Amino acid sequence: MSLEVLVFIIFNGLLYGMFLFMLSSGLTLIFGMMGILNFAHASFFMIGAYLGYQISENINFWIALIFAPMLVGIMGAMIEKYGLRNIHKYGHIAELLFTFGLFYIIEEMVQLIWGKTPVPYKVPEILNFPLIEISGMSYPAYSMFRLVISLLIFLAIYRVLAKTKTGLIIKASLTNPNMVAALGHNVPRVFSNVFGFGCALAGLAGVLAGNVIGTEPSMALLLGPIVFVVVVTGGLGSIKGALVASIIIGLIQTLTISMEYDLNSLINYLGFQIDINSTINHFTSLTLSQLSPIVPYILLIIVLIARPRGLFGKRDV
Amino acid sequence: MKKIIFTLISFGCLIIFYACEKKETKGPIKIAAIEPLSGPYAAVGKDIIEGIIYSADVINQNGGVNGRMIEIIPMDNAMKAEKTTELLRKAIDDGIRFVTQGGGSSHALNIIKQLEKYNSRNPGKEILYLNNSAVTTSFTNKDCTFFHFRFDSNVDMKVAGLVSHMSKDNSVKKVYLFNQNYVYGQTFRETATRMINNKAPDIKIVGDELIQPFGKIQDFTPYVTKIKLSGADSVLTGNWGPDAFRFVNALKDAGVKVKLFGIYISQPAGMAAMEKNLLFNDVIVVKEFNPTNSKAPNWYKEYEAGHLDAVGYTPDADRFRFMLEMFKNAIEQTNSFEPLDIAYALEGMEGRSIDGGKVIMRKDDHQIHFDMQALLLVDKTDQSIIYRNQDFDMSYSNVGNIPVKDITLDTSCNMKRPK
Amino acid sequence: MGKEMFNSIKLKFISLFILILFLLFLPYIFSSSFALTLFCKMGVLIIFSVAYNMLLGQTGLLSFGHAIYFGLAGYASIHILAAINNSYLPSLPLVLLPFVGAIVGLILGVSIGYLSTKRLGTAFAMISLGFCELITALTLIFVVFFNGEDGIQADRVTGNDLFGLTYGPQSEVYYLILFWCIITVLIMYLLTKTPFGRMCNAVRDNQQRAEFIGYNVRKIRWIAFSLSATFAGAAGSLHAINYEHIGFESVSLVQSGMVLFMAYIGGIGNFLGPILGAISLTYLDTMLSDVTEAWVLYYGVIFVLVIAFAPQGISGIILMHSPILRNNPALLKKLITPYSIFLVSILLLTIGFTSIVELIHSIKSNHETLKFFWLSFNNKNILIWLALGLIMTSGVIASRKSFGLVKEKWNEVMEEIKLSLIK
Amino acid sequence: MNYHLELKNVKKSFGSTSIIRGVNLNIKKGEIHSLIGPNGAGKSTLYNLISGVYKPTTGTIKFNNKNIENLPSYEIYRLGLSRSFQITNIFPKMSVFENIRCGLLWSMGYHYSTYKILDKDKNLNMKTNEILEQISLSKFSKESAGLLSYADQRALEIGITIAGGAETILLDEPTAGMSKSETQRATKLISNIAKNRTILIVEHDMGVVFDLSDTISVLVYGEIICSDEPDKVKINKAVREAYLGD
Repeated sequence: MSLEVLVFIIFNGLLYGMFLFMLSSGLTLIFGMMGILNFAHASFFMIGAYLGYQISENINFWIALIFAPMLVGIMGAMIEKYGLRNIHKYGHIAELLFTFGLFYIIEEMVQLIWGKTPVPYKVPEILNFPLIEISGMSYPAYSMFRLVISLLIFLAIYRVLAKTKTGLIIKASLTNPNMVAALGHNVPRVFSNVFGFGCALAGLAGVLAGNVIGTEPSMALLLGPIVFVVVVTGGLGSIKGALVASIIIGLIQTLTISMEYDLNSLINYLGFQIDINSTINHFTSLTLSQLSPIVPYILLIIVLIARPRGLFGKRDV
Repeated sequence: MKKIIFTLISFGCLIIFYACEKKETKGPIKIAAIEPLSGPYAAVGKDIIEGIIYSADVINQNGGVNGRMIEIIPMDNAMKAEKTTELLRKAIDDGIRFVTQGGGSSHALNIIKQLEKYNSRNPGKEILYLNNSAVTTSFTNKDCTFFHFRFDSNVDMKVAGLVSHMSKDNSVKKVYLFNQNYVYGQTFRETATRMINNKAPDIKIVGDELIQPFGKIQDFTPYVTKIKLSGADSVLTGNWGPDAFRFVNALKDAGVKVKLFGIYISQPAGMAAMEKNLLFNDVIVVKEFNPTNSKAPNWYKEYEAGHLDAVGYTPDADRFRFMLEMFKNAIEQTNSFEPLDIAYALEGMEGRSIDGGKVIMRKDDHQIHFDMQALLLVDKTDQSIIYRNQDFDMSYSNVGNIPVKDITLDTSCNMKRPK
Repeated sequence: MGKEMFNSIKLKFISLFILILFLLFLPYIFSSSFALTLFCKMGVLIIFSVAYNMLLGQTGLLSFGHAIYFGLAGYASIHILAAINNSYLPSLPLVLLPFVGAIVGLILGVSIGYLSTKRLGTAFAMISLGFCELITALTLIFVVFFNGEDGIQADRVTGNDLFGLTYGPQSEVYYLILFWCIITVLIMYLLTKTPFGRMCNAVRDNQQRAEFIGYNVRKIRWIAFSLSATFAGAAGSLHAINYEHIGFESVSLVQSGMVLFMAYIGGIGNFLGPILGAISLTYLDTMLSDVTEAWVLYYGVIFVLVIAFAPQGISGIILMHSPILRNNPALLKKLITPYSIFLVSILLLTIGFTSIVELIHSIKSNHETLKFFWLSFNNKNILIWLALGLIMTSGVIASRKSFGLVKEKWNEVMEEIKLSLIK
Repeated sequence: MNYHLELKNVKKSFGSTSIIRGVNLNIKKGEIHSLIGPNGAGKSTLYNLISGVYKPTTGTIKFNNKNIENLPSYEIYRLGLSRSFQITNIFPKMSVFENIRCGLLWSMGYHYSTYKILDKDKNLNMKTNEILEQISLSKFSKESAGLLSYADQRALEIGITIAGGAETILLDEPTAGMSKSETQRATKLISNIAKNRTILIVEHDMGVVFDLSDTISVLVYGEIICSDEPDKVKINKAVREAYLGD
């Protein structure tokens, strides 16, 4: 593998990893603190993208960048307050099914308002130019901007968790959720805020990514499971874990994509030959690159079986 | 106790069932259109249904077919194969004799196989299947049946058209195959490899990629990197939907210049997500007609204007129009509404095309044939592409006419004809 | 006491007998092939959801990947059918095919269960999610076995089957599915009565305690998982026979979510719950999508409302009334008024909400008028929007108020029953 | 001499904190042995070590001359050592009858059977009713266990614990949080079940302890400071120091 390829893998992997991080950092907090497997998390991401589109269409992108996540956050907090909180007493399965139902509702609502086809959500002109060029491949300023923002998000959350009272409560509830309630904190309000904040993070990711991956009603469905992989692999409630896990997944996936090795080449290397017309060739001729989509899920299963608390988690999933 | 309640509830459900049972009605000629109208593929299904309904409306406004109107009955299969089966059975129950479908090959195959059994078991009550867009080659080869007619060119023909055009283009030396890893993408890739090797031996295949399909991949940059590193000057792709528009956008973002050859890259449903990024690279697609043909005959211009008015976009496919026109002609020729007679009439029937040529339904395998157009996306010239009331300020420019002989392929179809 | 018990058992048998008799004559009452297809689908999903509830309701394990066993067994069955069609295999009576599916389910259940039952709770759920996504991705990649998005077709008419059945007509398939449905549901019901079934409940309730009465809880979970996968496999086989086709969506997360919904909406706390859930959701799924394009939205709203207001599920709501019936059925009269008020206000809300949604929909589809029930509206008319808005708001207020009323009356009735019990 | 249950130099630490610092404890067959000590002394941890919830860091635990320190809980139970918990540990969603019956299953040889229908076994159901009688919960047998009063739940837990016929029982604060009359009832129940059984009991209520016990051991900061007859423990100097601080 040439150095050039390696540079690309690292660069592309980082970019993709940071996208995953942005997407899942909110859920890390929600899942970690409240134990809610929020299936609608990617739906909030989608709402963020649509609101980002709508606001930047009517006003401009920068306003959207600030207000769209806030709107999503308020929406999330409202849903927590008037929906999830009442369901909490029925257990986690009920909560999860509620978010499942929410997922359907949001998807249809979005289709009702913005239609079934992608909306023309554009990268802001001011950032729409190639910034870096590595042997013929250029990276636009906008993706660097996203990279910086996601790093800032990481630092901000990290600081909030480490320095503020809210952070202290959140961290305490990660290890001992019942105790915090017993200490007389207004846990429901903290929960609402955390849920809203987590949703706002998803919304922010939506505003930033919607104009790159395309803003359309099925985007939530496709992103749902991968978010869980990041959250679980990183460890419940660990923002550092989410970052590391995202980057690992990004790197591994980019690496496998660039590998054109298949079992046939290994068998050839061992001195055997597979008949290209035989059934078995269908299996042995699969390249690593074609298998790259299953990598995250294998990672998920291995982590959960071998180390259920994830990379940096403090308690088991 | 539990059992009694259970029984009561089942009775309740059944009463509702009974209320919902429908009676067969005479009147309009009903065509069931089974397409996804909800879920992630709703946009595809909606476009097809709207196009067909508009074409039917045009026929109805001109007096219908032998005095009867055509009524399109949309049915939502939510892109679930089992639902297609259910809906087909429902359509049969409702006495509908004609079915059209196009979104999703698995559904088409389901319909073909179901009807094959049904039609052989119920002579005199046959159902005719008008396939509007399902392109799997086998439907008019080993899986061909008498009651299936395809009004879209199949994958092999499309690839043949693309390769035929590429072989005339001197700038194409090294091509990269980029397809989705499922049956359609794999067929596309195999056919392309074979045809390039046979018909355009000068073109070298420098890469061959199968990606996870249906929008699961968010970031195409790694793939773009691979293409860049392979030194390809053009990419041949069958991708559609998000897999197409994210790819186009990623190429633009990375500033990688290649010629893009494809079928569904410029689907209007995805155009909003690309807009002018489509013009960064030369994008060439093959179609049955040029949707922005300024020299189109007047009757078509009227049709187009009406389409724009009725559903808010310019037609992207001409096949819905000629499908229903040929259907109408078949009824008028035979003076019968029986699917069997109509099917015989459709064999070998000719229809009109807007670019001057003809469309012909080949008798051997019930596959439509026509002159294909190689179209390059350019800035707006005369007519522009409009979709859902959004004007993209882009047009197609005809860069090559692919004569029907170039895309006429042998068929392995060995059809059993009734009677 | 003894006589009472005998009576209740007799009653159970009689009602079961009537039910089976009724099910046997069902194809004569509804002979259309669509209705039969629907009944067949219900039968298959009843097996599937009861099997699923063995895991969720009885053992307390939440799985997102149960469609794997359902779908892969379906693939295996369809491959066998296709092989018979092409005479690679000697003809096998179709009625035995679900056995094959069950065995496939068992093998998969034992192997995947071995890994995933090491964990429980959320970790278990996440592992099952991982497996589900993994298998779904593989169905598209391993074309030679799964044939990707197209799925696999086969012909269930394989020649001579037992009793001269051909399985060409849908009604014969109906009887096949009915047969299997009764058998498997009965077996699963009896399973709950065995030591294993009891220990499943014990593990669900308190796994530490279960361990301290001598049971290896992981082994219990593993057996439950394997058996549940076995029955899911049988259901998958029947699904394949019913549609003569199997596609990748039958192993997907969507299918797994569907069965979870069925079990939960029906009520996981009761053996009959999943059956009710399968019947009602299948019906809803099929009928709603016929009536409106926005059916997914209504579907979602119904789910959310059921989860928020009736988390014990349909069967749970019905069973809530059993103490009243047992002790003082006359008290039910007291509930009729609040119930009917509640229903009317819900109806009001439904009409308001659905008509607004449909109006928005009609605007989006470039139509000006909307036919709703028997009325037709013009969506440009602001008055109509106003009126519908009013209807919906009043529906919201009325249902909130009447829900309170229902609750109040309910508590009153329960108090009375408690008082009578103490006496 | 061979003891019934024998702990030798058992140590347990979590990370760097050691909770149990070398416990030696011998329990004779058939005695009621109480384990007392201030809060945080490590009594519950010791129970968890004996019953297989935790594995000791070092040391051996012998039960009837068989090493059990590395066995899982269910294996230990099958050897005849059963326990109750400090926090009520029953099957709340099942009926009282089912609770007891589950406790009986293993000893009746049912194991993981998936084909035997329980309702048909008259012997099993009779035994269940006997135990219900013993813990005086017969009248609630059809109620859901989660709905019982606290004292009844504790009684039920003891019922489950003894149902399997284990000859050695570990009881963890069986009377904690009970009123006077309830405590009396529990004490009676315990002395009732103590016939033919060996019992190790952790208890805070000294009245109960001195009433019941044959031997008392005192655990302070992870060490047994005294293990003797009740009267001698009362006057033991180390115990007085630990409890009264003098």
